[in-house]
Amino acid sequence: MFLQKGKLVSIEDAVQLIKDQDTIALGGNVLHRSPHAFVREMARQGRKNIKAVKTAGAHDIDLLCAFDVIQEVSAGFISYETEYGLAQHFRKAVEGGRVEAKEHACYTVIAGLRASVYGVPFMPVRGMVGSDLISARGFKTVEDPYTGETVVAVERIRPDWAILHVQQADIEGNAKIIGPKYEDVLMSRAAKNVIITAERIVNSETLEKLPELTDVPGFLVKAVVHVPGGGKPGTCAGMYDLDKASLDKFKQLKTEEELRDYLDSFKSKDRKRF
Amino acid sequence: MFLQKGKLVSIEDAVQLIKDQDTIALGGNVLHRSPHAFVREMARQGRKNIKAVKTAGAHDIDLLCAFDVIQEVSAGFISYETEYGLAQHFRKAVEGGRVEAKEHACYTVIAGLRASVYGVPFMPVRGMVGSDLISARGFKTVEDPYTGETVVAVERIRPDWAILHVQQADIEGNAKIIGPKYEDVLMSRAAKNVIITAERIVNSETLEKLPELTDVPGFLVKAVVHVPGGGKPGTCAGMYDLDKASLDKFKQLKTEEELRDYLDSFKSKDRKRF
Amino acid sequence: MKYEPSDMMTIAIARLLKNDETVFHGVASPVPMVSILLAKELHAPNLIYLNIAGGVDAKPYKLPKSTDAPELLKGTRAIFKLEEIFDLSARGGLDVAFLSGVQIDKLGRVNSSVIGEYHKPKVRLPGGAGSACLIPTTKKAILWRTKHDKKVFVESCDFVTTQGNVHRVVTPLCIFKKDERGLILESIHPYTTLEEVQENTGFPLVYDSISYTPEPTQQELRALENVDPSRIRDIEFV
Amino acid sequence: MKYEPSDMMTIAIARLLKNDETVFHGVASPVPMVSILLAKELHAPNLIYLNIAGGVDAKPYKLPKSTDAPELLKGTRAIFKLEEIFDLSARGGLDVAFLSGVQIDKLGRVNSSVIGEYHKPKVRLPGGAGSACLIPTTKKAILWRTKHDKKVFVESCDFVTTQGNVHRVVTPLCIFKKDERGLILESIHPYTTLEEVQENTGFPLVYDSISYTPEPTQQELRALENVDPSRIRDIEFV
Repeated sequence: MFLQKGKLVSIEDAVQLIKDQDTIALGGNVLHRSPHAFVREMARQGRKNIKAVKTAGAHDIDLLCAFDVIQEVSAGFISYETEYGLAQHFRKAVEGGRVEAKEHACYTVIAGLRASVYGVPFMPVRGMVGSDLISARGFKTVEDPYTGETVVAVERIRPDWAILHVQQADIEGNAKIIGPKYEDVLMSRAAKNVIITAERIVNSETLEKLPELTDVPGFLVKAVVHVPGGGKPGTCAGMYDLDKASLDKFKQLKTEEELRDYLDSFKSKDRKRF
Repeated sequence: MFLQKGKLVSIEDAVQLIKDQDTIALGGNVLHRSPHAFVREMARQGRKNIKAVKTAGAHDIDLLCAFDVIQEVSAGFISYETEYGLAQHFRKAVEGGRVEAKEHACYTVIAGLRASVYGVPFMPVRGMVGSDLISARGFKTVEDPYTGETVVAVERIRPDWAILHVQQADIEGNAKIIGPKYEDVLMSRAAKNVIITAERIVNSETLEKLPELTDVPGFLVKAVVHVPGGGKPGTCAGMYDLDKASLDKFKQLKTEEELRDYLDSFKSKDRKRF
Repeated sequence: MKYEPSDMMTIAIARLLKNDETVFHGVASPVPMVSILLAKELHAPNLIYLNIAGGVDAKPYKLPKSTDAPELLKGTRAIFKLEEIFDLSARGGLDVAFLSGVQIDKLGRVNSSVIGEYHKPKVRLPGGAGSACLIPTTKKAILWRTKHDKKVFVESCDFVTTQGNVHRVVTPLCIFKKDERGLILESIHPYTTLEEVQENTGFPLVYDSISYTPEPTQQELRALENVDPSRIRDIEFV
Repeated sequence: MKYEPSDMMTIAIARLLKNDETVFHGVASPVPMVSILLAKELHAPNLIYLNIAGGVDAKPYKLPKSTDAPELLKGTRAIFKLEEIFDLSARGGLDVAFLSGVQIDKLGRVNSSVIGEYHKPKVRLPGGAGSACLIPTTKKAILWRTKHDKKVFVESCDFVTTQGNVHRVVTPLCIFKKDERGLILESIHPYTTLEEVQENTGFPLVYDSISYTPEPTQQELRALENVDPSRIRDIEFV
């Protein structure tokens, strides 16, 4: 049975792998190909004190803030786009001191993840000059031993987990992204372990035809979850567009009960077995 | 006329772009997909004092040494493989003091190129501990400003040119590698400019179907040369295998005249117009 | 011919872009997205257009509202990921990057981080995305803001998310350039006045001479209609 | 059953590899290539086999003589490039890396760089390829050398290209392990003697007890024939 199923597990079991206080990197960008079903299940299971990493997040981070799952967000940008406005739960959580916004430039998130990929404690990075983020966030500098030049050093970001939602994966964990890749590939190498949620489970042998299109090799992956619609209400390239009605609804929720109902409304779809 | 031809130029004109003392990064690995036609044309045009960069080279570097084109090689490995033995021209040039072997670990070549890609003067790198290369080659160390840990720092390697031989390119310079990519993609970003030599020139629009398979975007490329067989006598995946007879012959050449004849024997093929 | 401030802004920005330049816009950037495509349509066909989705000169069939959406890969012949765009800028290879900001001050500095104190903010803003690294490294940063009032254009930012190679600031009312003195009023859009600009700016305007932004031409407006028939550029003006 | 030293070496190395380990060989490495595929055939089907071509558990139709050849991508389901393999090792994720060397000394240090002085070498050797970074970072480095004589196994290397996490050294005559004392003779291949090993080793052998490497089993030899029918493993023995 194990051999047949490979690394396939239910979304409940996959979320069980995440422990309170773990650091998770979330794939996708703003409202695109974000692992929304997974973060919903984290909220359902009441995970606490999670640290989240993302270059640019929106509904995923906002939802985790709404359900008090996270204590810290390292990111360059957290907001819905133009017509959807600010991420109000994130905003209030930060203003209320419940969540720490570790603001980065998106590129310093990338640099921190790269340090982790390369097994080094920091990465020198170009830019940041003149930004108050240097002092506010305690970015340090380092002297190039060859030229004496001073450059900003970004501390390693080593997530316990990368949570990536993709269009296709096989049961070994080989994962294939259609369309924009955003920072998912980098995250898959930077994290200690990877969880893939996939729209479709594909036959492993079909990947042999164009292995260049496999973005994450299975041996880096701990678990694969089959969740069609796992990126909703965001987009998933080639699969579905933004669910504007659902997002609008979420933005208007005020009470804890309303939020809980919203979460419940996804439960049977998120947990559906195949 | 220019618009039709895009960036397509003759191999003679492409080599004209390289100036004496330039630093060139050569794509491919050992005997695979190396830009052999291009280095032959460099030898024909009598380029001098070139600095070469490669993780693992063989016939390309050996030939450049045989014709006294280069003065310095930064690489982790220069040799034919098992059954073909050492690169004798390289070896003698180094032993005779005519060429400086800047020995690297392949990974420190990669780190040096990465520093260039990221616009920083150095890259911290894991490894090298216990190697005499540190003192012999003057690798310096740097202190992580966050933990105080000491790590090896690799100086930026910024080639003037990356010379990459690929199976397919369009006239805009979009280049597609079939099979192993080796360090070509990294080199294309690390170098100030890129020259592509290609087995086939393909229609640009065909690349729109699977843009993921384009390894070098055209806007990074200065010139494209159409050279079928441009990797011979090495291999080119999907196109041709090793030309053992040719390599065996080259290995036995002794006099300058013999070498010159060998080079001439490729001339009409290397320079053929299409 | 009638035109909206969004048309003027989009066209004014397009005019700033040159042929053969590599140009990047990020998330939440409808106006720059339209401007880039407009410039390509008009005078800069060889401009290299890069975006977060990874497109290189993508030709989106239908412009998306979201400016990091998958549609922005359509017709691309190569993928050039966001990481690579930052790298390109870091090594001096990016000509133009776009940035908006919640506050822009008289020195051309930008705040996208917080209103109030950083560690105890009155308002936690979205953050500067890639700007703290891009603005100091791109050759030219073009700032745009679709609202021109005293809350946006302030004497001094509450927090400086980024500053650097600011080339121009384009608003619904005017264009600023930046030199060692800070923001300098370069031109006023045809439908407004120096007084109106000053009234809506939180610092005393500095200028060498007063000139007006040239009206959009018919060719420009036609090309704009062609590039953005569904008026995506307007969504930032709501 | 008859077997060659190349068979013994290949089998001895295969026995060192465990199921689920990630294992990498580089250029000019026919013996490790065959050993890895043999281990997968025998007791380690889930071993992750990585190579310079970028293959992850490739299933080459015909083994190439060149161990960074395109054939080593056949049947792979993902590409994992050389850069990524170094990264994997650097961050502690590579279990086994293989390395040969022109000199190996009694402390388990390796020279692939020069004979004589580094800056004025008598012989300029190929260089250590990735080893100076891999050997200190991989969990286990397995050294192999198809020639066992006093020119290879020396008291002290002319130049230390790399040293580090050496796990075993496998030769046509024996297997060394490494501990804080340096190379320790672990087992002698069945067809040789302690005397012969000592005569061909440039430093006094250290050992705790003398044991013999178990003979290749019929199953092992059959699997080896299956994996490498054209005897690619022999080309290092010419």
